[in-house]
Amino acid sequence: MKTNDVILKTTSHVVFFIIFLFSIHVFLAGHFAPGGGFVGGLLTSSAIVLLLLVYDIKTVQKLLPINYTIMTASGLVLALGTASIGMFMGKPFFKHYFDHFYLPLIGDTELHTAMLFDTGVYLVVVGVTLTIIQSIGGDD
Amino acid sequence: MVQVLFIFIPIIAAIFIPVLFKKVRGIHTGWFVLIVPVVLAAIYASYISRVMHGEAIVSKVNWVPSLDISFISYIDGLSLLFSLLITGIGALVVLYSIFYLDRTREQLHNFYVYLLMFMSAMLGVVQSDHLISLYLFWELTSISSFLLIGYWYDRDRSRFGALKSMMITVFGGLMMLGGFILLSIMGGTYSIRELIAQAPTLATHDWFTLSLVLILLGAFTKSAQFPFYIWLPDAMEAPTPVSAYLHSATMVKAGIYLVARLTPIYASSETWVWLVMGVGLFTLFWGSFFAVKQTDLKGILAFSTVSQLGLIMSLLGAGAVAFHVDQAQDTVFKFAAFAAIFHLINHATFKGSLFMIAGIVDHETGTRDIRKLGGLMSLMPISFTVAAIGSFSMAGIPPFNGFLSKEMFLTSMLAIKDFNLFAMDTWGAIFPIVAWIASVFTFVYSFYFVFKTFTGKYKPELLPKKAHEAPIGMLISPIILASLVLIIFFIPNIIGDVFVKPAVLAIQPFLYDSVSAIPIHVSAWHGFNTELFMTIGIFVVGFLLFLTIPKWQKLYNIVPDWLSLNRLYDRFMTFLDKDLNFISKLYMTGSIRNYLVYMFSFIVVITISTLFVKDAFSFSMEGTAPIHVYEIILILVLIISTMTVLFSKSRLTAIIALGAVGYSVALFFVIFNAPDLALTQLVIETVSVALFLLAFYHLPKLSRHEERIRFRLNNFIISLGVGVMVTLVALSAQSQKLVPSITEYYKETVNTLAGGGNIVNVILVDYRGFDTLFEITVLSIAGMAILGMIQLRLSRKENEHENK
Amino acid sequence: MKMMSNFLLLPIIIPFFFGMLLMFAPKNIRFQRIGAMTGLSIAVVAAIVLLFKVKNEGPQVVTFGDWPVPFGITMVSDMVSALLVLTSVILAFFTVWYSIAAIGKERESFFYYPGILFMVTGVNGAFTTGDIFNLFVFFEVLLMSSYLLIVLGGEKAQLRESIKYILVNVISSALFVITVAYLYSVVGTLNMADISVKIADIQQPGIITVIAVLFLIVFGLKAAIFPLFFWLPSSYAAPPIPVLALFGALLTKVGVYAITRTYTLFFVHDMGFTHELLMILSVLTILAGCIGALAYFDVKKIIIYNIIIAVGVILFGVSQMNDNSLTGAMFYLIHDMLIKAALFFLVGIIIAVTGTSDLRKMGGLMKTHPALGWFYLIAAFGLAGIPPLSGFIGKLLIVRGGFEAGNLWGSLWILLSSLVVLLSVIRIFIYAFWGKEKGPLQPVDKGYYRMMFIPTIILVVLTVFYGVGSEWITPFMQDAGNILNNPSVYTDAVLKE
Amino acid sequence: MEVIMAIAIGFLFMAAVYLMLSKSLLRIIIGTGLLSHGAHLLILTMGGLGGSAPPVLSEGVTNMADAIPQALILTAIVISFGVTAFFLVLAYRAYQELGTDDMNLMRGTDEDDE
Repeated sequence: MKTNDVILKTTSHVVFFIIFLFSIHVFLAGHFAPGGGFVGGLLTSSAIVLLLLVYDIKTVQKLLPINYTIMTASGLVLALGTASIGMFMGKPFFKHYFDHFYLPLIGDTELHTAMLFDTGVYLVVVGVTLTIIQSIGGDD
Repeated sequence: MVQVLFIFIPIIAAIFIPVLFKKVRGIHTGWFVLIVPVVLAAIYASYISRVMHGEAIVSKVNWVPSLDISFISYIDGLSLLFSLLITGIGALVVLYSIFYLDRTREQLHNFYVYLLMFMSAMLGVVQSDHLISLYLFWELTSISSFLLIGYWYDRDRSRFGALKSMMITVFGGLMMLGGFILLSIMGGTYSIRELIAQAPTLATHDWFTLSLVLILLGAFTKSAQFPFYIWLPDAMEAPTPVSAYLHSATMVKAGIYLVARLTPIYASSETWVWLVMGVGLFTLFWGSFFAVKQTDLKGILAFSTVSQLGLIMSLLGAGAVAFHVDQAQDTVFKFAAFAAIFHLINHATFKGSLFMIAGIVDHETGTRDIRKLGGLMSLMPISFTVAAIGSFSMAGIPPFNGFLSKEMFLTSMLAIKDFNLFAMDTWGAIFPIVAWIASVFTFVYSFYFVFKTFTGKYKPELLPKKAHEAPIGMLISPIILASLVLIIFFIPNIIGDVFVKPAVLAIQPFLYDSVSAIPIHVSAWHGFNTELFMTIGIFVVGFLLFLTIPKWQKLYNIVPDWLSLNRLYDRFMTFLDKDLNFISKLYMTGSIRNYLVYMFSFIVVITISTLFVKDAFSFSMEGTAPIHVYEIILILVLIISTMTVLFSKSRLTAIIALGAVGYSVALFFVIFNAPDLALTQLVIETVSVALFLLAFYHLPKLSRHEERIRFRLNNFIISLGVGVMVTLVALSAQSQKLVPSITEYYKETVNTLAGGGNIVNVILVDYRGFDTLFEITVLSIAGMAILGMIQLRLSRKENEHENK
Repeated sequence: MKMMSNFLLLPIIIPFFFGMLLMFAPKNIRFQRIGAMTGLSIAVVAAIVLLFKVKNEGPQVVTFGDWPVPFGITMVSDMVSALLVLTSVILAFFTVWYSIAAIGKERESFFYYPGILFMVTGVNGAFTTGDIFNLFVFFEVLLMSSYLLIVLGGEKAQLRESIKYILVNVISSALFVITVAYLYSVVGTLNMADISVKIADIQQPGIITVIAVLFLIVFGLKAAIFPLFFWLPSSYAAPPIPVLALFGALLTKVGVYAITRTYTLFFVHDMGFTHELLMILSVLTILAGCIGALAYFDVKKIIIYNIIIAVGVILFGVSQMNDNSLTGAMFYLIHDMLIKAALFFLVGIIIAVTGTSDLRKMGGLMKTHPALGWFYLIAAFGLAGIPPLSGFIGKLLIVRGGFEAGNLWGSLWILLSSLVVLLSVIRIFIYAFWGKEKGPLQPVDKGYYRMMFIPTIILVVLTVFYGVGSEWITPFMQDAGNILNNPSVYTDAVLKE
Repeated sequence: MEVIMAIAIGFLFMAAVYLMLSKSLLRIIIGTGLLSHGAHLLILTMGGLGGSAPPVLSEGVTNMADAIPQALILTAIVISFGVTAFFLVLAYRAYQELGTDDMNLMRGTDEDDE
C-alpha cells in the first residue's frame, strides 16, 4: 500500500502523535479512572497501524526499529518481575507497594508498583498487536 | 521369606540367559537352563516329608503393604504337588528341548527366557496364598504362553494362536480378578487361608454367587473348558516342548488348581457343584468326541487334553458334593477329590510323554499329519513303545496308571445318580452315561493316535524327511515319563499317601482332621461291580469303533463348519477388525458440523432436563434493574445487527454487521456503568474488524453453498435449543442469588489498602493481577503462534519436495 | 509459614520464566534447547520439593497480594495437585528431550519450546489454582499454547484439524465463562474453597446441580468424555508425535482433573444425580474409546482412542466417591499420563523407522529392533494393567471402590475394558514387531534414533518403577484420595489460616 | 432488565451456534465472535445490572456496579481477542493451503491422509 500523498502523510503524523499521547494518558489514568495498560496498549498500536497504512512496512520498521517479539517478551518479564517483588520481600506473590511522593513539576504523586505491572501489560499488548498485524500485512 | 524367593529363581535366572546365549555359543543354552528346574525340584522334594503329614509352610514378602498386597508362599499338599509337577516336568521338558531345538538356528535366548518366566509364574500361581499375587502370576502365565506360542512369529498361525490364547485366557483372568476382589471385600482379606476359615459366613453374602461365577470363568478359560477350549488347539503352534509343558502338564491345570484350592469356600454352593461338574463332564465328552476328527497329531492330543481336563474338573465338582453329605468320609464321594488329583498326576505323565512323542515324530518325519503317517513302528521302536504305554494309560487299560484313576472316576459318577440334593436324583443318571460315552471316545482316540501313526502302511513318499528313530537324548524324557506311567500303577498307594492325600486335605479340609484320616486305598481289583462292567464295555465298544473309524468319521462333516465355536471367535475378531471400523466411521465422519450437532444436542438435552428434573427453573423479577426505553432500542439494534450477520450474503456486510454487534455491546457496557469495558470493547472491536478485513482480503466471497432446507432446519433447531438453554439457566441463576457477592470488600479497601480508585483496574492489576499476568501471556502466545503460522510453511516444502 | 508458601508457585513460574527467556532469541536453536531443558529440570526439582512439602506439611496455600482469602486469587497445592504438577513437568522434560531429535529444526526455531513451556505453565496453573475464574485463565493459557503447537509447521492436515480443534475449544471456553457467571450469580464468589463452603451452606439446590452438569460439559469437552469426544481423535493425530504425546498425556488430563476437583469439592450434596450421571457417561466413554481403539489400523489412532478409554476409567473411579476408588483414580491418572507419553514416544519411533503409521504396512521389526519391541511390550502391558506394571494398582483400587459402592456391572465393565486395551496395543506388537518384514525401513540416523530412544526407555522404566514400587507411591496417592474424599481438608487449609 | 438481557443473550448464542453449524469457515469464525459477545454480556448480567454508577471511587457514590464481573469480562475480552486473531490467521492460512473455506471439504478421513 504505497502512496505518495503528502497531505495524508502529514495528517497521519499529526494523528499518530495525538493518538499516541492519548494512549499514554489513558494508560496512566488507569488506576483511578477508566483506562489502563490494555486499552493504552491497543490505542498505541492503532497509532502505529495508522503509520503502517500510510507507509509500507519497511519504512515503518526503519522509523521504529523494534522487534515486537522481544517487546512482548520484555513486557512479560516486566510484569512477572513486578509480581515477583513480593516474593523476594517475604510476602506473597503479587504483593504491590505504593506510596505518595512529591515529584517536581507534577506535584504529589502516588507511585505504585502496579504501574510497573501495567507497563508490562502495555508492552505486551503493543508487541502482540503489531506482531499480528505485521505478519498478516507482510505476507504476500 | 526365602521360600517366596524360590518362586523368583527362574525369572532371575532368565536375566542371564541372553548373555549366556551370546557369549557361550558352543554349549546349548538349554543345559544352563536345566539347572534351574532340577535344583528347584530338589528343593521342593525336600519339603515332602513335612508336608505329607499335613503341615503347611508359609513365607511372606511384602509388595505393597499399605494396600495389604504381598507375596505369600503357602505350601501345603496341593501346592507342593503342583510345584513338583512344574519343576519336575519342567526339567524333563528342558532336557527334551535341548535336542529338539537347534542351537544355531533358533532364537534360544528368547525361548528359554519365556520358559523360565513361565516357570516362575506357574510356581507363583500354585503357591500364592494372596489373591492379588495369585492373579499377578496368573496373568504372567498367559503372557509367557502368548510369547511361547508366538515364538515362531513369522508364521501366521503362530501369531493367530498366540493372540487367541491370550485373549481368551486374559479375559478369564480379568473376570477372575473381579471375583477375587468381590471375595476379598466379602471376607475383608486377600488371604485364601483366612477366607477359607470364614467360608460359612461368606456363603450368605449377596455377591457370593457372582464371585463364584467370575472365578470359574477364570478357571474354565485357563483349563480350556467348554466353550473356552478353542484356544488350546491353536496353541499347538508353539514348539512341542512348550505344548508338552504348558498346554498339557502345567498351565492348563492352573484352572484345576484354582477350583481345587477354592473348593472349601465355594463347595457349599449348588451353582458351583453344577457348573464345575456339568461343564467338566460336557468338556470331557466334547473333547473326546472331536479328538477323533483331528488329523494333526498334536491336534488329537490337544483335544484329548481338553477332554481330560474336563474329566478332572468334573471330579472336583463331584468332590464338592462331599460337602453336602453327612459323614462324607464313609461315602463314595470321598473318592472324587482323590481321583481328581490322582488323575491329574497320571495325566501329566502320560500326556507329557505323548506330546514328546508327537514332537519326535514331527522332528524325524517332518510332518504331524496323521494321514501321511503310518508304519513307523519298525523304524522307531522306542518311540512306539512309549507312545503305546501313554495311549493305553490314557485309554484306561491296565496295567497303566490311567486305568486306576479312570475306575475311580466312574465310581464317582455312578455315585452322583443316587445323590438326592440339587435335583440330582432326576438328572443324575446323565452323569454316568455321559462319562461312559466319553470314555469310549477316549479309548478310540488313544488307539487312533498310536496305531494310525505307528502301524499300517509306511508311506515314505508323503513324508518330507526320511524317518528314523530319534536321538537318545530326545527319548530320555518320554521314557522317564512312560516308566512313571507303569510304576504308578504298581505303587498307587505310595503316591496316594505322599502326594495325593495331602492335596485332598487341602481341598476338603473340613472333612478330615489329618492326612492319615483319609480312608482311601487304591486297588486295581475291587471285585465284579458296575465300574468293571462299564470298563469292559468301554474296551469292547471302543475297539469296535476304532476299527470302523473310516466308516463313521464322515459324521463330523454333518455339523457345518460355520457353526463351530472357532468360527464364532473368528467372526468376533473380524467384527472387531472390519465391522467396528465401519461402525466407527458412521459417526466419526470427520465433519466438524456433525460433531457439533451431536455435542450441542447432548448439551442442550442434558442441561434442560436437569433444569426441570431438579426443579431448578425459577423466574423472578425481584431485584432486577428497571427497563429504560434506550435499552430497548439498543437491544433492537443488537438483534437487527445479529440478524444481518445471519442473513447477509456478502462477507463485507457480515463483518461490518459483526462490528455493529460489537459496538452495541460496547454501548451496553456504557449503559450498565462499565466504562473500562466500553472503552476496551470499542478499541478492540475496531482492531478486530480491521483484522477480519485484512485476513479475508485474500479469501473468496462467502460461498453460496446451496444448503438444503432440512440442513438449515436442523441447524435452526439445535441453535434454538442452545439459545433457550442459555436463557433459561440465566433466568434461573439470576433469580436465585442465594449468597451475597464478595464485591463489597473491594469498595472498602480499594483506596486504603490498594491505593487506587478505579476498582476494575485495581482488580485487574492487584486483587486479581494474576489473571492479568496470564491473560497477557495468552496474547503473547497468540502472537507467537500467528508469527509461526505465517512464516513456517512445511506443507509448501512438502509440495516442493514432491514436485522434484 | 505463610510467606514460604510462595514455593508452590515455582513449578508454574519457572517454565513460564524460561518460556519468556526463549522468546528473546527464537532462532538460536542451541539456546532454545538448552533453555527448555534447564527450565524444566529446575521445575522438576521444584515440583519434587513441593511434593514432599505437601506430604509433610499438608496442603500449601498462598493468596496473592496478601489479600484475605476469598478476595485475592488463591493458589492451593494439595497432594492431588502436587502429584499432577510433578508428573506434568516430568513429561514435559521428556518430551523436550525427545523433541530434539524428533521435531525438526524448522519448528524448533518457531517458538516450539516456548510453546511447550507456556503449555506446562498453563497446565500446572490449572492444577494448582484455587480460583474458578483463574482456572479459566490457565485453561486459556494452555489452550493457546496448544493451538500454537498443533498448527506449528502448517502442514495440510494440521491446518485442517486445527480449525476443528480450536472451534470446539472456543465453544467450550465460552461455556466455561458463562458457567462461571451462573455460579457467581448464585454463590457470589470465585474462590473454590469458598464456593465449596457456600454450596454446602445452601445445600446444593437444583440450580447448583444444573451448574454442576454444565461444568461436567465444559470440562468433559476437554477431557473428551462421551459424547463430547468426537473432535479428539483426528485433531490429536494431526501434529507431530512429540506434540501428540504432550497433548495425549497432559491436555485431556486437565479436563479430568477439573471434573475431579469440582465433583469432589463443590458438587457433593446430590451425588445420586451428579455422580450417577458421571458414572453413566464414564462407562459410555469407555465403550466409545474401545470401539475406536479396535477399529483402526493407524497406530496413532489406536493409542489416541486409548486416551479416551483411560479418561472413562479414571472418571468412573471419581464417580464412586469412596477412598479406594478415589485413590485408585489418582493412581491411574498419573499412571496413564506417564504411560501414554511413553507409548506415543514408542509409536513415534516405530513410525520414524517404518515411515508409515499404517499397521498393515509394518512387520518383522523384532528382527531389526528387538529392544524397541521389548520396551513397547512392557509399556503395552503396563497400559493394560497387567501386574506388577503401572496400570494395575490403580485399576484394582478403582474396581474395588466400584464394588464397594455397589456398582457391580460398571466395575466389571472396567475390567473388561482392560481386555480391549490389551488387544488394541498387542495388535500393534503383533503387526509391527512380529510377522514378516515388509518393505524397506526408513534410514534413520543412529544418533537421532538414540536421542529418541533414550528418553523413551527411561520413561518406560519409570512406569515400571511406578508399578513395582507402588509401595512408595501409595502414601501419596492415599493422601490425594483422602483430600478428594474429604473436601473439608481442602477448605480448611484455605479458609482457616 | 436482566430478563430481557437474558433473552437477548440467548438470541446471540442461538445466532452464534447457527453460524457455527454452517459450512463456510468465515461464518463459523463470525459465529465465535458472536459467541464471545454473548458470553461477555452474560457475565455482566449475572453480576446484576442494578448499579447506578461505574465502579470508580468518587464522592458520594455508594451504589456502584459490581466490579468483579467487569474485571472478569475485561480478561475474557482480551483472551477472546487473542483467540479470534489466531483463528482468523488460521483460516487465512488454511484457505491458502487447502484452497477451500468449505468445512465439508475439510473432513480429512483416512483416505485423504494416505
